[in-house]
Amino acid sequence: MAVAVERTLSLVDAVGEAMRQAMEADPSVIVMGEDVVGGAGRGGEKENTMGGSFGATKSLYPLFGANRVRDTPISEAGFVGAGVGAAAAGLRPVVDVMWADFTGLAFDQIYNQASKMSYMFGGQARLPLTLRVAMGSGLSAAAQHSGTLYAIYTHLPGIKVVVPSTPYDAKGLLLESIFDDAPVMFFEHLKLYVAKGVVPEEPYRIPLGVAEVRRAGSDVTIVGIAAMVGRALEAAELLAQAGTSAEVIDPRTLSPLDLETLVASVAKTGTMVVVDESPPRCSVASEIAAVVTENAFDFLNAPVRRVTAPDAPVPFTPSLEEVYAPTVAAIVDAVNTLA
Amino acid sequence: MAVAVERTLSLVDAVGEAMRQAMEADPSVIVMGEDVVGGAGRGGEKENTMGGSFGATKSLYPLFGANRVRDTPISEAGFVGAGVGAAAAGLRPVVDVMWADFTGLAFDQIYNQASKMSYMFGGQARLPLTLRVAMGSGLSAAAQHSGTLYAIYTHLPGIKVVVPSTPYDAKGLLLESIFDDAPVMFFEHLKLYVAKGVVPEEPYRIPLGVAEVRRAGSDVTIVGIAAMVGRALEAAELLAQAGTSAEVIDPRTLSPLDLETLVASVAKTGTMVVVDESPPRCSVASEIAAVVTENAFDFLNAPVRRVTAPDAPVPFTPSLEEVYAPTVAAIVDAVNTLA
Amino acid sequence: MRETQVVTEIERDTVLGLFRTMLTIRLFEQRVAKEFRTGEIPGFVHMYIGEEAVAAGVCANLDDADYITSTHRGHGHCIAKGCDLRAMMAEIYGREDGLCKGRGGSMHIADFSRGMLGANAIVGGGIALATGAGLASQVRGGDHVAVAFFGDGAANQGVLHESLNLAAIWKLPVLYVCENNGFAESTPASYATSVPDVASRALAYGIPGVVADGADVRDVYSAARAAVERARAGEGPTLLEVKTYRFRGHFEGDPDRYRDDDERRLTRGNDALERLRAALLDAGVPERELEAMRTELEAAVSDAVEFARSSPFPDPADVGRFVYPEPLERVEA
Amino acid sequence: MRETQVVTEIERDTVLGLFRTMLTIRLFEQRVAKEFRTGEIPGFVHMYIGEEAVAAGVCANLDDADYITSTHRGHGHCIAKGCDLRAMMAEIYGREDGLCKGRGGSMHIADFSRGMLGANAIVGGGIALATGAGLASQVRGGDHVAVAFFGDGAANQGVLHESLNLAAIWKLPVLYVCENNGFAESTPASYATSVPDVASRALAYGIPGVVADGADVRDVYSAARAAVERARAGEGPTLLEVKTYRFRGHFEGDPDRYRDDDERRLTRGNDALERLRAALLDAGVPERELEAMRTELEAAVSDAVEFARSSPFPDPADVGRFVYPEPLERVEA
Ligand SMILES: Cc1ncc(C[n+]2csc(CCOP(=O)(O)OP(=O)(O)O)c2C)c(N)n1
Ligand SMILES: Cc1ncc(C[n+]2csc(CCOP(=O)(O)OP(=O)(O)O)c2C)c(N)n1
Ligand SMILES: [Mg+2]
Ligand SMILES: [Mg+2]
Repeated sequence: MAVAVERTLSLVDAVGEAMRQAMEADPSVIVMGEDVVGGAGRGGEKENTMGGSFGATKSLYPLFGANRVRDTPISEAGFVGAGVGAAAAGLRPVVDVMWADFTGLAFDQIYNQASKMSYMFGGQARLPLTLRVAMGSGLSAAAQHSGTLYAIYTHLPGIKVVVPSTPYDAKGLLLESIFDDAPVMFFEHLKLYVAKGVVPEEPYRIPLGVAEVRRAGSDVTIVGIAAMVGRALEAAELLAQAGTSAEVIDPRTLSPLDLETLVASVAKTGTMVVVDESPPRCSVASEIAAVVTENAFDFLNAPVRRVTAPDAPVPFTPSLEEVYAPTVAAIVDAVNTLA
Repeated sequence: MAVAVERTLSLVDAVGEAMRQAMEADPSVIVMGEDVVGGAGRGGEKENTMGGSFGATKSLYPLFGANRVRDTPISEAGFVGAGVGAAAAGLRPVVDVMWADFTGLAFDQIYNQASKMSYMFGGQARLPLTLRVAMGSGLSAAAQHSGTLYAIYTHLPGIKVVVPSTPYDAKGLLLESIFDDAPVMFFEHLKLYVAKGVVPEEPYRIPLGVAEVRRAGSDVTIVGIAAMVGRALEAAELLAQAGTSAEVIDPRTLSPLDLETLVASVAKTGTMVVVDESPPRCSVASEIAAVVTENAFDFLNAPVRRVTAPDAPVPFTPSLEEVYAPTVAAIVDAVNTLA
Repeated sequence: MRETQVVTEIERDTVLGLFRTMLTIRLFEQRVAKEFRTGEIPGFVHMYIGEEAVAAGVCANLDDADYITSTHRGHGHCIAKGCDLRAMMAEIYGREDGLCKGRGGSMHIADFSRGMLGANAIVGGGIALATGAGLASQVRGGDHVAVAFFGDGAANQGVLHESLNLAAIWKLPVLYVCENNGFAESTPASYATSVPDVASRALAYGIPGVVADGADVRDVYSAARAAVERARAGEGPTLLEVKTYRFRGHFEGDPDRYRDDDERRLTRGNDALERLRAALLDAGVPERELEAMRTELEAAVSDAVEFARSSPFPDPADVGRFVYPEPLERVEA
Repeated sequence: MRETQVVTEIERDTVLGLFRTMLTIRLFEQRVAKEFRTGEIPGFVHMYIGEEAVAAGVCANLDDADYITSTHRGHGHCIAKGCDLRAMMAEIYGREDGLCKGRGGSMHIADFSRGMLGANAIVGGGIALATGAGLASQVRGGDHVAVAFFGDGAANQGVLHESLNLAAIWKLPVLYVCENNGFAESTPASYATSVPDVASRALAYGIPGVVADGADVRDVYSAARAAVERARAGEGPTLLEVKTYRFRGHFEGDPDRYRDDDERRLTRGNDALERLRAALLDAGVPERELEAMRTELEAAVSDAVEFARSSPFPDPADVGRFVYPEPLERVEA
């Protein structure tokens, strides 16, 4: 009996493979950002020595060269804006902005230009731009290298927001994002970069707006975002031991949001906890709580509980950072208060 | 019998008076922004010919001169960042960024610097910075001159968010904002600039985080933000004629948010509609819906209804713009679906 | 490096073309200003009257596959890049037959089919976009160029610095055209800008910086031609500053009190359109030819207004449409 | 405009002071690098080793009422501006007795009592802040100055353009110090920056642009002194570029493969600290004096590490504290 050996990849490599396959498939796909090559212009062994802050792009430069893989100066507004312009002119740029927090420097280009262009120009603009950013707490990288910001991009009409939690999803969602004609913010959680998961070698796409039920359950629905999916699953395991059956849902994309799957789950379980490592106000947790309540009020036995970071920037010191993002214990507690 | 004649002022003049009185009271208060004077450096009759896009600052330059009232180049990141630095160094700058949409260019300065400074530096930074912006639809100013963005700033820990709906509040809240040691985003709705209201001449302050019940009622709570307070009141009037008693609440500040007043109202009415002219996702409407539901679930007879703008940028043409912000009819409808 | 051209037989067509473009802009703008006063045009309009030589002189060197990005004062750029007057006017009126189906209005006219990537109401907003369009051209290996038009006020936005540096190190085929009309709203360039010539900032990027006279369209044309040729040849970007003149207020309705009547009179003395007309007559172009052109263009503008006024307003039910690009089938249908 | 100074009797104290500052930074940094490898220091650290002359030479011209803003590579600036080594080290260790109570860490050390407005993990993040601090000084009418330190990579951020223009038109008392160590992470300045000297960008703002030799602290000191005097006199900003040398990787742990061993050797040949030591010995300063200083400073650094390690971690219950400034009573209590 032949045993199919399934290939595993880390999320960072899955993302790298998606970029490579997109570039192979379509010459209009380019990649740019700070240090996406490394040692730019140095030649020989000194060139291609970075591949981005986490190595995601390291396979690209040798294959596609300096015309399609470009290191940029530290000019986030300028090169993100150039990405918007290049997309408007027909390329499919994948722009690495390193950390989500740095999108602050390019926010005008994303908000005033990219997000509004299709609408403002009456539908004539197609803007196949993908912005990749790392996000999240957990590395003691402190307040300016840890923010999530996906709530802000979810607030903006015209932008799609993707938050993969597994290597498999990261590859399929990034390929889909690159070939989507709308601007996409693609968030890669720092703490998920290294762990491996099964990732098929051939290109495949996962549609945006389709949630994944990570664990089926009947007593409570736990929604986790990005790294919080893992914590939700851990909490579900503990809850199971205590006799509570939790369903864990990973929305995978926040914009569009798969409301149907969320409502269907709550129709079954009657309670919901949303786990989001962002500050609470106007968060995705609040959005999910509001929209699910609006659409499933009669099924709910208790208010949707939000388990979020505190209303604070991300602290540097481990003693505070450890309690910043929702802990497994906090999720379990929240579920227990619903009962 | 002596009749006290109450003075009335427009919101734009109330805001101007607050700045003037703050500058009189404290030499560390300065005002800067594009065209806050007008005709800078031209001298004589040609100088002080703007006073900002809406004339709010026109009384200041003659009184306080070029050292404390400064026209800036068109460099939003640079002059907002300079405002942050000046605040860190002990001034109380009031920076006019013209339109909320333009804060996109200064978003890094607001988010990565101003909002995080107090926390990141362990509480040693005091940052008495006030950013004034005009916002809102209604002038056919199109997608880049109409956004609200207050949801985004409400998401950010470390920033306070003020959304006055009357000239009286605008003056008292702006004085409070200027003398608050945290950075404050002060949103002035374009459609509220002109209408007059009673405004006492002497300086007074309204604390941040205290909502105002604009109309008492018993059947439903309607929360309105900025220009939507007026529409909520109109809707309440129509509802009253049809026999429904609506309570209308103006939160006045979104960060901090006066949750107590909201919960107390819903405890009485059992239902709530939140009216917000922003796009729906991760909006203040969602936040209020989520947090009120969490804290008043047992009082609620129906889910909190959000009446918001569509998930779209602001359109130019009047035929679309008229239906963009929630209409009085939409508010009435929402209330009726709750019954 | 370049000389002001004289009107010779050989370039008669080019110069007449420039005149035609400038006159079209002038007549279009005058009509917009007039109709704006009736209240039928929503929002704000910013007139390009007096600055026609910039758009005309630059865009005469471009074709449909070249890109431009524009500003809040963008009607002139649209016309010079070949946008349809009817569809432009309908846009300004907020109608369904507008270039942006009425969603954008005066400050957001775009026509991607002509390489016109949009007027922009964010001051400096088009600068990075044009840089990206130039990048797209370079990546594809074509010889198409991109032009960013922006004002003296916009020249103080950081994105100009970032874009000039990026274009310089990548030798992007981009022309940065600063329309220096001396004012940003009420703020004089002499107050807000630390150097007299924006073009001198090219020194900071090791690229050519050129000043052209916006009162002389042939000067603008020649300067732009040199820069466009340079860009097409792969030699990189140029910063071209055109000293130009805003005849009207910042927007229609601006009381314009930061200038006095004398200044306005002086400004209007630098009318590139009048000067070119005089030069054409001097060079023997028959006056009736120019008058016939005016008559024809006036009719075209009137026709555009008629068209706009008879176009329907967008259906309120469509307020949520076009937020994301529609599936291609539907767009092409 | 200035001359490299020789070590004369009269400035012996100044030069010894510079040496002391540089040596403190060197020893502090070497110790941080060493302790970082033990895993006890959280997060990332970026070493200033090799660049000491910049912070030392510039800050020797400042006092506590002058302001500086710093970068991710900020330990040297802190030390040169007079921050307490214990409280700095405790911050780097994430402890409650740190300058920022452990909330900030290496990339966010600040000490407002010393005019040190913060290290900054946003590249270019301190540039506008220093501009604002200079504005505060100007508004108040004092003669205090503000200094923005930033790297060659940061020099391509638009905010530099905006800030230089603003400081130029308002004649703000600000010194913009570009620490050009040739690299931004792995990206060479020769690739990313369109001109060889960042200082030449001063031309675009009509302000002085000066290049100093970071291997010679006296050159840095003199150049900074001239610029600081100019600023105090109300004559406006200066852009000072110091060519300097990063001896270690971008951050501790960086494999630094974009440079080879020869390059690193060459880089280390430009050691301002070694050169100054040699010059001091040449000038007759007794070696034992320098050795005594080293012993003393090593002890101070060790003491700082001890202090840091014995300081408690912040209480998890306080995770939500300090988001907004606390009422003044509580802060003062
Ligand atoms: C980012 C931004 N800041 C401010 C404004 C408001 N505004 C509109 S036009 C203008 C002046 C622009 O001056 P300039 O670039 O010289 O162009 P001109 O109007 O003279 O053609 C200003 C400040 C804006 N639209 N966008
Ligand atoms: C806005 C922003 N973009 C990118 C980064 C990532 N980053 C950190 S340091 C650095 C290089 C900075 O180079 P330079 O300014 O020359 O300073 P140096 O490290 O050489 O001292 C980069 C790209 C960042 N922290 N902030
Ligand atoms: Mg201008
Ligand atoms: Mg560097």
